[in-house]
Amino acid sequence: MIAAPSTIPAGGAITTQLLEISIGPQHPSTHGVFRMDVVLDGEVVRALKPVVGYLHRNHEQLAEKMSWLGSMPYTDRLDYFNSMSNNWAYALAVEKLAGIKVPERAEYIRVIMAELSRLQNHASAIGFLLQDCGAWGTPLLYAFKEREKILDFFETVSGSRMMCNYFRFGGVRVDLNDEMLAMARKIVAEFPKFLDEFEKLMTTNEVVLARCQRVGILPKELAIAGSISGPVARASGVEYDIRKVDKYGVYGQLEFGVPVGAVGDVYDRYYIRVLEMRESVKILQQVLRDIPAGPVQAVEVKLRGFKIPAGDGYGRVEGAKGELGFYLVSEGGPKPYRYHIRPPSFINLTVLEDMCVGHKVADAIIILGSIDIVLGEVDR
Amino acid sequence: MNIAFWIISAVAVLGAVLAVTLRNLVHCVLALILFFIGIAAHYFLLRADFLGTVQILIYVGAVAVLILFAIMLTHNVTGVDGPKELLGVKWWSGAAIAATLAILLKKAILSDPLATLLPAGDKAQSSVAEIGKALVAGWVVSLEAIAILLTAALIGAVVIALEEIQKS
Amino acid sequence: METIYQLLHVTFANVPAWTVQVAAFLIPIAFIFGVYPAIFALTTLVERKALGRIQNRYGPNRVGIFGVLQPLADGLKILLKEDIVPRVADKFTHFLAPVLIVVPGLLVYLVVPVAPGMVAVDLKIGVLFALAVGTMSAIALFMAGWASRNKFSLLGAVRAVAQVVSYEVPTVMAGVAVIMAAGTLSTLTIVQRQGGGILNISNWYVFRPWGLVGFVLFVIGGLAESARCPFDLPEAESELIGGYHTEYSGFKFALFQMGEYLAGMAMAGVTVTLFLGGYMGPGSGPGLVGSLIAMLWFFSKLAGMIMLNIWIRGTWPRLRVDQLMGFAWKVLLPLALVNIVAVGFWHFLTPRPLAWVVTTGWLVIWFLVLTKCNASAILEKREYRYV
Amino acid sequence: MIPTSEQLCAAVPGAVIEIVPSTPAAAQPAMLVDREHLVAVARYLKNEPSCQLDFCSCVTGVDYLAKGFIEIVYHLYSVALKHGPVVLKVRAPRELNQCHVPSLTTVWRGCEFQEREAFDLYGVKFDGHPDLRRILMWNEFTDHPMRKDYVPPADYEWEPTPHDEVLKRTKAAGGIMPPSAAVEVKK
Amino acid sequence: MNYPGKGLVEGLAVTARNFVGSYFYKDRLTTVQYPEERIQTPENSRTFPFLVFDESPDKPRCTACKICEVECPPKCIYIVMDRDDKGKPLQRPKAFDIDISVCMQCQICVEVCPFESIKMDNDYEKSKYGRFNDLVQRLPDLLKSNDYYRQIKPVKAAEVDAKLKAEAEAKAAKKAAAVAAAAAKAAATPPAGSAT
Repeated sequence: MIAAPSTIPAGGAITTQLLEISIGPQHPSTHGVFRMDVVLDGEVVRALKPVVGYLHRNHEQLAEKMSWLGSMPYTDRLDYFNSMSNNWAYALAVEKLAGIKVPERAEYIRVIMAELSRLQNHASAIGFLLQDCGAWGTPLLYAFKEREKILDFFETVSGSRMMCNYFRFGGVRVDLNDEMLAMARKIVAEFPKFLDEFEKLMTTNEVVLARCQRVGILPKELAIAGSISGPVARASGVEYDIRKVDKYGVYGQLEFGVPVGAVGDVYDRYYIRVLEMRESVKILQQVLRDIPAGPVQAVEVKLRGFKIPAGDGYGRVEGAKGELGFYLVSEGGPKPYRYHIRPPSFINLTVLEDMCVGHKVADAIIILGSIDIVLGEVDR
Repeated sequence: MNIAFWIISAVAVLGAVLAVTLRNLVHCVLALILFFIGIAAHYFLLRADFLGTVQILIYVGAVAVLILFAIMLTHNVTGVDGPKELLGVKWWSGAAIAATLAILLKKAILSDPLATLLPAGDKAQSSVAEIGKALVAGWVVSLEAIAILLTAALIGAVVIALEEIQKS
Repeated sequence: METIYQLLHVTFANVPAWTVQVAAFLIPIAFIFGVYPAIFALTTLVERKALGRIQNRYGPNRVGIFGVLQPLADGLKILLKEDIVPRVADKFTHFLAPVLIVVPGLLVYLVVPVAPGMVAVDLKIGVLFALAVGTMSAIALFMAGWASRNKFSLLGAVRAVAQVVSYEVPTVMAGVAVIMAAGTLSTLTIVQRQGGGILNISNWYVFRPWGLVGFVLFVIGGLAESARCPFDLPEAESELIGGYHTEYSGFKFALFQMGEYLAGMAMAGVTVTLFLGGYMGPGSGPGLVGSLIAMLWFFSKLAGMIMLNIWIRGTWPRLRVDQLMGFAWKVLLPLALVNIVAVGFWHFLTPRPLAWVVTTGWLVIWFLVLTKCNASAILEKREYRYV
Repeated sequence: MIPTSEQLCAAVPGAVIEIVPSTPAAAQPAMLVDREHLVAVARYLKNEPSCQLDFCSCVTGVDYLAKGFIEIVYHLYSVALKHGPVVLKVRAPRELNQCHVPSLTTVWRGCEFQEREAFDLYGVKFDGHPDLRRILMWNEFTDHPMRKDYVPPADYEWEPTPHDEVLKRTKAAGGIMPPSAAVEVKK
Repeated sequence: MNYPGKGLVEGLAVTARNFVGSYFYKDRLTTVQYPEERIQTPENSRTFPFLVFDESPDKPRCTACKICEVECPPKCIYIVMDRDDKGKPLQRPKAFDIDISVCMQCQICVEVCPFESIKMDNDYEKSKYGRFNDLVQRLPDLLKSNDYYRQIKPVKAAEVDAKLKAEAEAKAAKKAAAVAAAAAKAAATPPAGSAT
């Protein structure tokens, strides 16, 4: 625990007693069961220690007791805002380990699913961020209206809105027929209209500017040293997007930009997500335009008794929160020997204290909101 | 005198007594506020509504809040571990001073009959206009002096606050 | 109260004098206790439905036809809720705080005129009384926060007191402008001075340059006074969970809500009286029909102000504590002082167009000066490059 | 470009580096470094202008019960030069008192939480770690759950459809059996 | 032109447009009044598994082979094979429990089942009052007819029926071929037998 609240002289004649509060597991804006032990001097944050582990269900040990396919549905429960990217990360790691070739159409479908889940994740992320700033639910519910359409599409395709369990090693489970493709094209066509309305509501709003600009600045060197990935790092100027670096799936053949910020404060992290959504819409338009015909599942992958030659390997994907990786060790048996997840939300929390010290309590809350963590992924 | 006067003064006296005897500082301040409201009610009773409102505005609105903030900065406010006995050791000296003061006041209070204190119904028009005229006409010098004093106090507060911010 | 006294005196001549006086005293109070809490109940429903519609969803529509009985259902539910008092709480103060929250809200209505001659107490210093009573809520908020012995409520209480006190000053200054123009402090005469002109509307103070600035200051002061949207720091859900009323449940919590809404409506009422010409509107006059139409006008303006509050609540996020204080002392107060000077120009420059030009010019210059030196909140142009 | 092990041995005197192959398809060979020279190798990899591995993406603990050691695996990437994973491995014996590895938080700040998680779940102490506390389990928890020889406590409440060892343990403890299981106790 | 409160006023304009729009445009109001109106669940949607039977409930397709029990990740299926009085195993489950408080609707049991006997349902109103025994669905609750399956998932049911019919014909053809081969062999062996 943090040191007892001694009367540390706050640089003035009057020594004020420090107030130690825990913005605890049950708190309206910690995005789940997450706790921050904050030492306050009046309203200013002096020290902040994140405490995690309330949602820890030891998913990695469960995976050691299950077959390779058995833990695929569990990956939906990691970052339950985009289960498609989680599935893809796990499938990619296994395919890299076992050397499985994925048919062309399945790769295109994977990009559609991952980018749609990125859209609804970023929409909800900025909705929650502005909810923490105090906009009483309006931006969040506009974002959720768009998210509903995307979740309905996921339900039509994979069967469940959030727990899709849609990817298989070597492809996807269900093929997209024309009616589903038409539904996806309609969603992508309507998304920019929502973005424009959202930007007019929030981006130039003086109160949002006053609250978000110059707050929680993350310098570029600290972002790289702290292994920060995803929009949080790109907002600080780190030019690193795994879709461009690894060129996995068909991202190599698609043209899209990766927005990079300069200052790295809460406003940049908010606006980078808006720009990333616009880029995702561009990707979706390209992919939906030229999706080839063909099989959606590699033939040689057996459903039961699927074995991987002994050895270890690390596969990673640009999830909506950052770099989501799977480190798998196999002994040649049907069960993984070691199954480790590289959770972006968990690692992005390393620098939470550096960003919050010196700011007010209200700022600490929106800085946490701007990192956009999901506790399923932090605690695993 | 009418009933209202007795009720209000009883409430005011109760507030004053409680303000002195209670252990918990916060309760004392609340009793003090009760006392201030009692005084304001007296003013309204005497149809001096401007004074009553100013009393509420200044004392209840500002001074009481100031005292509350001061209390917030002190320790052990709930008076659990304070001195137990109510009357200090040298209580009799306090009582003597109070007695002499009472005698002097008695002479002033009883010199003119209570009735004159209550202006007749119709004569009581708004006292604000008179006060305004008197302030600007007769007492304009003192008004300006007080104004300068208050601005000086305001600027002093700002300077102290700025020092505090520079240092931390 | 005097008009009701004469009215009753005439009709019930044979009744002993003191009963008539008591009746004349009780009727306005019954009106205030009856109408304004009813408007509060209605406002909760209208607020939830309006916010719902803003957020593309229905508001409550299950209880009663369009959810009309929802306030009744809420009231009943709150009555049945268990009233939990934390063990370490300061029992007496914890109990007293919700009571004291509602008192200032209701006291302000004493001086708000609803129809010609119909005002509960025709104080000569109505406006000052309304604003003085507004400060009393600060003490109740502090008592609630301190008594709950909970760190979040303490933070909320400190913020609430600081906010109420520091927004009191610009509001009073903005009120001074109207008092100078109207020449009296009595709300009834202020409203009468705003009558006349084309359709009883053109003389409203809001159509004067200094009146518009005063109106905006009063609206912002009203929002801050009752801790509503851009200034709802004291009970900011995201930081302080519930602020000063975290540890309250059951009907005490409902009293806090009522106190807050009543304070909000009280400030709206005072704004309507001072700037939007109280009950003045086409058709309002002394007769029975005239005063009915006047009452209609007053309550519709009040409803308009409440809708504005709700609209703002559905759109803007909240400010931070230091920005809130900075905004009050660095922008609102200078603007209010400048406004007083503007009224001076208005009063002494007899030819109307000249007065218009000078006051508007004066105000615009100062407005630009103030926004220039508080430029921190303006959009910092940022460019984002694509890799 | 990714440094070869000979270059590393040359750069860091005395470092014992062994190449551990991975699956033929993944082709991510790992460099097993001895504990004493780990920090020096890491610092070299980070500061060397040709490789500039400034992004420590993933730190993992793996418990090889049969071989008797716990392995910590570091995946390093370069944000500046954008080249692929360099895998560092370091091994420590399984016994709790000797199970310690030098911490790389001083080289990469990002390892802080991940090393705390490896300590919490595997019991590997990281020397030089600024704030080595449990991160996922609660502080009073004494055991290290991800070790292969960890036996979970048998404090199950109601388990409506018990299976395999849970079924055996419920029967042994005389616990409540699901009605269908009671119909025919499996041999 | 850019006056100081521009962003704030634009925000108000957006909310006003939404407020007014919600009265006129249907897409601005997305609420579905649940008990009265219901969203039509898409065909692929899956909630909890159920067992399919063709003609009568006491002859389900399931042969209690326990593949789904082994493959189920959260281990929520519990099967006891039926035995006749002499102890010979019948190809039928005596008890088949699915604990829907543990089941995570991942549909792996449907994929691995070789006999197309377990399918995913569309019905999501399965809440019960009790937490322990009420949420364990026994064999009688799980059994549903094939035409119910054909009704909730027309396309999938058609595929499954076609596949089963094809398998049945193939088996029949193979049996016929085997009988013919046996007959032919029998015919061939007697002449050899008689010849010696």
